[in-house]
Amino acid sequence: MAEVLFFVAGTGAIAGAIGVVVLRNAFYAVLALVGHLLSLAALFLLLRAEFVAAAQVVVYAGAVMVLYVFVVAYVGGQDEEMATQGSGLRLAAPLFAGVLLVELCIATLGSGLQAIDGDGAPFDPAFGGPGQIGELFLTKFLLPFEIASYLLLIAAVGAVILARRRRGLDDGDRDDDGPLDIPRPRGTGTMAEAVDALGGRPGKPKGGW
Amino acid sequence: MGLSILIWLPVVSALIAAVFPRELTPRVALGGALGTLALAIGYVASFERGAPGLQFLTDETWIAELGIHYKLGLDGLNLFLVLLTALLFAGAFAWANRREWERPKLFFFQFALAETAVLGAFLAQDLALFVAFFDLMLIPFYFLIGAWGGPGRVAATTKLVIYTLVGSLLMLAGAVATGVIAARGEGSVTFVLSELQLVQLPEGSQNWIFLCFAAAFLVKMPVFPLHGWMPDGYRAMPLPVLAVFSAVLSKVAAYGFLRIVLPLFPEASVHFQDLMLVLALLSILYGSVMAFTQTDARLILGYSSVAQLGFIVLGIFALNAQGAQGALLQMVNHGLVVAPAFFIVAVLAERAGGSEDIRDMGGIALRAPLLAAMFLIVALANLAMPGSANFVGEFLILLGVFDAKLVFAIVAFGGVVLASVYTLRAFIRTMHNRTGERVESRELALAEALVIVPLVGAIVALSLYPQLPLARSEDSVRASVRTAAAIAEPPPAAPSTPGGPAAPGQPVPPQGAPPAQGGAP
Amino acid sequence: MSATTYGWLVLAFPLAGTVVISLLYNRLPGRTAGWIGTGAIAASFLSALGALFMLLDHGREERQLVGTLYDYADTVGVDAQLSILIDPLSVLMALVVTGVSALIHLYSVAYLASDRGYSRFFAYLNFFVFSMLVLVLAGNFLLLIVGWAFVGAASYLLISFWYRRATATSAGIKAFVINVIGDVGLVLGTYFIFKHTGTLDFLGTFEKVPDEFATNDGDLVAGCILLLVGACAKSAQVPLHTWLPDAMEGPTTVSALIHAATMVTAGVYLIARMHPLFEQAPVAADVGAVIGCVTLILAATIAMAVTDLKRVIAYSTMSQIGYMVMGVSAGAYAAGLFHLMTHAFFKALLFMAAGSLIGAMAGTQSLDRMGGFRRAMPFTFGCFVVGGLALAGVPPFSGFFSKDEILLLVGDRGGWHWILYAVGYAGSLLTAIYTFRMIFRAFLGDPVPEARELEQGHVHHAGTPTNPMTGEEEDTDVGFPGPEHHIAERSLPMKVAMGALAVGAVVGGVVQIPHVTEVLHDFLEPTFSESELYEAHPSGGLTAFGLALGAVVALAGIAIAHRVWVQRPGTADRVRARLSGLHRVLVNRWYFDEAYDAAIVRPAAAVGRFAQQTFERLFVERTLMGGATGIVRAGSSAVRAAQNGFLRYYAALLLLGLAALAFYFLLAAT
Amino acid sequence: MAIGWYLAVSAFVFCIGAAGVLTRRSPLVVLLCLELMLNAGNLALIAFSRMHGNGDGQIFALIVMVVAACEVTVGLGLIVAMYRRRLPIDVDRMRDLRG
Repeated sequence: MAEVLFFVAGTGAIAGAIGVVVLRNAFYAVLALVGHLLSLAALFLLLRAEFVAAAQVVVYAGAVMVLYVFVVAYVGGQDEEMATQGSGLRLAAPLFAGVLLVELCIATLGSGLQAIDGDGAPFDPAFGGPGQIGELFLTKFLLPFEIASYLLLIAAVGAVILARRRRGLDDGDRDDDGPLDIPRPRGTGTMAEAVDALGGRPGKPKGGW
Repeated sequence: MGLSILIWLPVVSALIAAVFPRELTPRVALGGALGTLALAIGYVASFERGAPGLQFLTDETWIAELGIHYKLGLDGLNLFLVLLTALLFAGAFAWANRREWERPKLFFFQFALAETAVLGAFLAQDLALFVAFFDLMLIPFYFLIGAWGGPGRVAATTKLVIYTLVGSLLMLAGAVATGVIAARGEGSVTFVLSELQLVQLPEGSQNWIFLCFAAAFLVKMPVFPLHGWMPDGYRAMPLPVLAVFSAVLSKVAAYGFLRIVLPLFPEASVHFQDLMLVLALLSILYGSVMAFTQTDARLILGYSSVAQLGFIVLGIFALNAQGAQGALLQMVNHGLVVAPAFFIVAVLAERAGGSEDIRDMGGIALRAPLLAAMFLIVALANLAMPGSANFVGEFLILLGVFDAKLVFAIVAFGGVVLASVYTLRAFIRTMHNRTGERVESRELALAEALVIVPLVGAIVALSLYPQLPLARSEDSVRASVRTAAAIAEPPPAAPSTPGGPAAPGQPVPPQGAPPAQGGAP
Repeated sequence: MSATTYGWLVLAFPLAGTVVISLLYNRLPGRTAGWIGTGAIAASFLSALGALFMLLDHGREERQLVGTLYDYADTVGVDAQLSILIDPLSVLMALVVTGVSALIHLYSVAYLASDRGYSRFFAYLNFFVFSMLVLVLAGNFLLLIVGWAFVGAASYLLISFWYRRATATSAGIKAFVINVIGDVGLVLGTYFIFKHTGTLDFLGTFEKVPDEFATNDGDLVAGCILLLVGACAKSAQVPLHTWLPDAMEGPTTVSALIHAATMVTAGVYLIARMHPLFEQAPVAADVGAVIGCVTLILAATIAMAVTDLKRVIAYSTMSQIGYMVMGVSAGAYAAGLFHLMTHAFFKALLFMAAGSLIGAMAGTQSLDRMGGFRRAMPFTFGCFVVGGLALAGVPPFSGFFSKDEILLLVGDRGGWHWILYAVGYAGSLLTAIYTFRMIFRAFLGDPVPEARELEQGHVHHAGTPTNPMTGEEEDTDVGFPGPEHHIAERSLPMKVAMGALAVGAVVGGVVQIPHVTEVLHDFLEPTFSESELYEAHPSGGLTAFGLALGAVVALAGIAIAHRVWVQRPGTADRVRARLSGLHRVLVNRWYFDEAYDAAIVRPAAAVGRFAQQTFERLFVERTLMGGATGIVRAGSSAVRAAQNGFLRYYAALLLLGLAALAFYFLLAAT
Repeated sequence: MAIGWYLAVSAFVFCIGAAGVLTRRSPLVVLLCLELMLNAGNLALIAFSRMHGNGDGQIFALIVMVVAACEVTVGLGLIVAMYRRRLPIDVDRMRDLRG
């Protein structure tokens, strides 16, 4: 049973992945990724990682992919041409990927790890459940957990700032003078400059003592 | 813990200052610098004279796998350099308060970061930590020059960064090599200086590592012929920045020789002694001659510093206690002299229609007797007039060189004579003779006097009682040069000669051990 | 109070005077600054007297007292303390310095009354006296060097006191630099001696010298010759003498105090103080004697030719110090110091009289423009004649006894010292001639307009003040001699000061008449107790012959001068025409300045220009800097090419790296 | 099923994702391909976690998911911002390093 499930889910995952890469329409690519993620969740279940599988489905395939869909819808899911520039790269890219794949396969097959051929450690019913995960997060991995939550918060704020419509941008009003605002010559990559096409005032201090 | 407060106080107070409205930022930042100064004075006051080894030790493991410690400590070598740093930064902050800066919060943050880095480099007792602070110094100065500098700042910054970065990278390589090679026998890597000193590196490795460190330090000072960045850099720097750059940063490099190079690579130091002495002599003579021909007041001081640092290198590589002791005293003296000298240059330029060219000055002493007196004291101290602490420093340096290599000492005296020529020339051309065309002679304003007069007071005080730093640094200096001195000049049968009680090749006890006393009564 | 306490007081008063005048410089009304300065020096003189009496209370063997304040630089084997040595030599020097200084201060109170830098002048002058006292009271080499350099700095400040004059500032820098050369000699000499003795303390050094050094030990001779370099620079001895004539740019009272009476005699003091070293190194002492001898004759010849009043006196100073240096180097310590003392009296007197004369000439110093002041300025004339007689060595004036005693003792050494003896008398003849040339040309003959004006009761004043050296118009703000001029006849303080010195110049000789009153010799004996040469006593016959010869030579010189400049006024021109080559050499001062210019100054400037224009630009800028930036630029352009902004290219490189890494691990695993 | 099989799937997915990053030009799809690669990593982590019977691997996977989520939000925010400013949505045409 497990074998059948594995092959179904594994094939689904690989197919989904291939779909993401080859489908020209971004919208379909997102959908292929959703399929891939669901298959992956099944694989997680087979590996007895129930909580991660649930998170995968709910957070990933659900929330994150919805975000993707929205953006695709906003930006417009036009078809893109495959790479035109760097045709050498077009050949090289699959080659590199193939080489890596071969290497990884050799590594897996030729591995000296005996356990890799087994089904894994003896089964513990609590393994992979929310209880175990929660305990680990609040004891052994408390610090990474906190840091990850801050990271999320920062990313959320950052995304809002990036995507917001900037007020007064055209007046050349840059809110600098923050303690860590690095002074830099014009044209070193502030968003304002990118948009303003370098038409702003010269932002240099006078020379002096 | 205590020394960490000293190090990080400037940058923390600058961050606090950034919270205040921009009108208040400079004042609050100045308060932080003054607080640091008070703290440093407190450490000097409570420093226990004659106690062996490091005091006020802070020792935390930083990166255990690499044996890197966050180890700070005060001893005779860095005690007065720390005080000097705190004093001059406080002076420079006060000077910076005199004018408006664009983006003041950022400016003072960078400035304070520079102070933190310099203090960290002086206090670090771990090779990796020293390298980290040494390189951290470059970052704020890069921004300070690049963003707030005068005309030609871009070229100046580029030159400065290229020169110092090359040196720093070499030093990094040298530091890593030191740790790795030293660990080969021991098994575990360590970068703590006192432990590294116990290990005798093979001479071949010592030699190339020595060159790496020397490159970094000589560029930073700068010493001829590695001074190429100096003229542009000095012209472009904002004045308060220049004052501390010239007065303090060069000392970090010179201090590095005493703290790291001599104890860790004694054989290489002896091996390259002649090379370093020749470089020092060339610096003295070349710097003096150049200072004599310049008309830009900043460059006169710049080249004069090249010459003075030549003396310091000369003293260090006399490889005996007298030379090193003199060099250490001279570091403090030169810092104390050059900072007010730059402030005075600023004052003069304000009175000469903004020009820093001594040809546009002249007769400024007319209605400014206080200014003239201050400049005179600074000038006389700069030319190491006997009676100034600078003279005591030079006396010891040249005495050390005289004992080690007679010929070098005699040639170096040429630099003493030349110093009087170029210093007096600068003094006369600015203060005396006929009044320049655009000169408007004005007395020192209160704000100017509040910065310059205390610094000059410090010069006078040190001149009256040079024993103050000398007594506190003697033991540490002896410990620093002991191994190298023993190799350079194997002691005669009676092991009571000053400076060299240890037999050649014998490992040196760590800094914590009481240094063997010489025969000084 | 003990003698050392008085010693510290001697130092404290001038220092306090300097500080007080400096701090209150713009709040002191009228002549207050001058009186404060004078008072401080007078108090210092009284303290020196106190030290003298306390010293005389001690037994002969205990007249060397050391007072220590604190450790100055006591580290790594160097034992420098802030200590003074009170012994007969230093007390004698302190008395001469403070005594003459007090009188010159008094004179200056009036003489500089109209100068705008009045307070500044007295602050400098007090500082100078302080420095000089540090020099003579110093108890170790380091403090000696400190005093040595301080007097150099004070001298610099006072020479360029009128700092708007370019001539004054360049003379100042010249004096300072030559003095620094002297300092360097002193420091190096100290090193040579310290290397063996291991102490900087005077008494400790002298104690160890006989044990540490063999006679004419190489290091000792080198050290002593380097000390002589210091002495030569400070005392304007050949070949480091060129700064002294230029130093006459300073106010006349400065010339009197520093460049005649006190500072320039420091070299003599140094040699006397270091006599245990020089006696252990007779070669160096001989060098000193020869230098002194060469200087005395060379300076005397130049003094014959120059026409600037102050410069004539300056060369005469050089010449007289030559006698002293010759004397103390040859072992005539008491005689040398005796001459130092009498010279201080009469030379200060001559300068003061010259100052009064220059005041009457409204700043002009050229002898060519002077004449006939005898009736207009009787007091000045009298003082000048007294000083001149003492300088020429006419009995019974003070210079007669002191100079002849030096020559006696030098001659008594025998051997090649007879050459010095003979040259000394030749110099003595020249001295008498040039001294009276000055007197006759300035005071006798037909009165010049300025003298006539003065006879009618009015001091001459020039319309626009000019620099007498260049004729350049003065910048009349500060830094030039004040608009009013002062002469001794009209000013009580000047009169008092000159009168006191004139008395000293007349009767100063009685303290040391050979075989009669040897007060000075006895007093100084404790300092020189170990010296073998000190007890030398020429026989009575030689003494009598020497004194008689000295008197005859001096009178002959005066007679010649009288014949040339009074009886037959054209003679000088005829001689000059006949010996035009020699005259040119003398007027150009044996071309010393030109030689230094060609040998040192110009090459140094050329090296500087080369360094700046060629070396710095080509080597440092192009090669080093250009090379470094070139390498960095090449490297950065390579790196920049990789940074093409083509995102997928970056990703491919990443992947390639990953593959390579995996490959490495695969290989490593097998 | 042996753990090795899971690892093989993981390797496949990773390499497919990598190839996608290299070939696709739309930043959106590049982000999707990055997700693929991250998920391949997650699969390997969980497989090893099962192999050792240790929950740490799962924690790692969860944290990777958090990071991936952050990356997505910021990445998508950037894409939206670019779109707003009418910049080309094409990684090949966004090569100007000077902004």
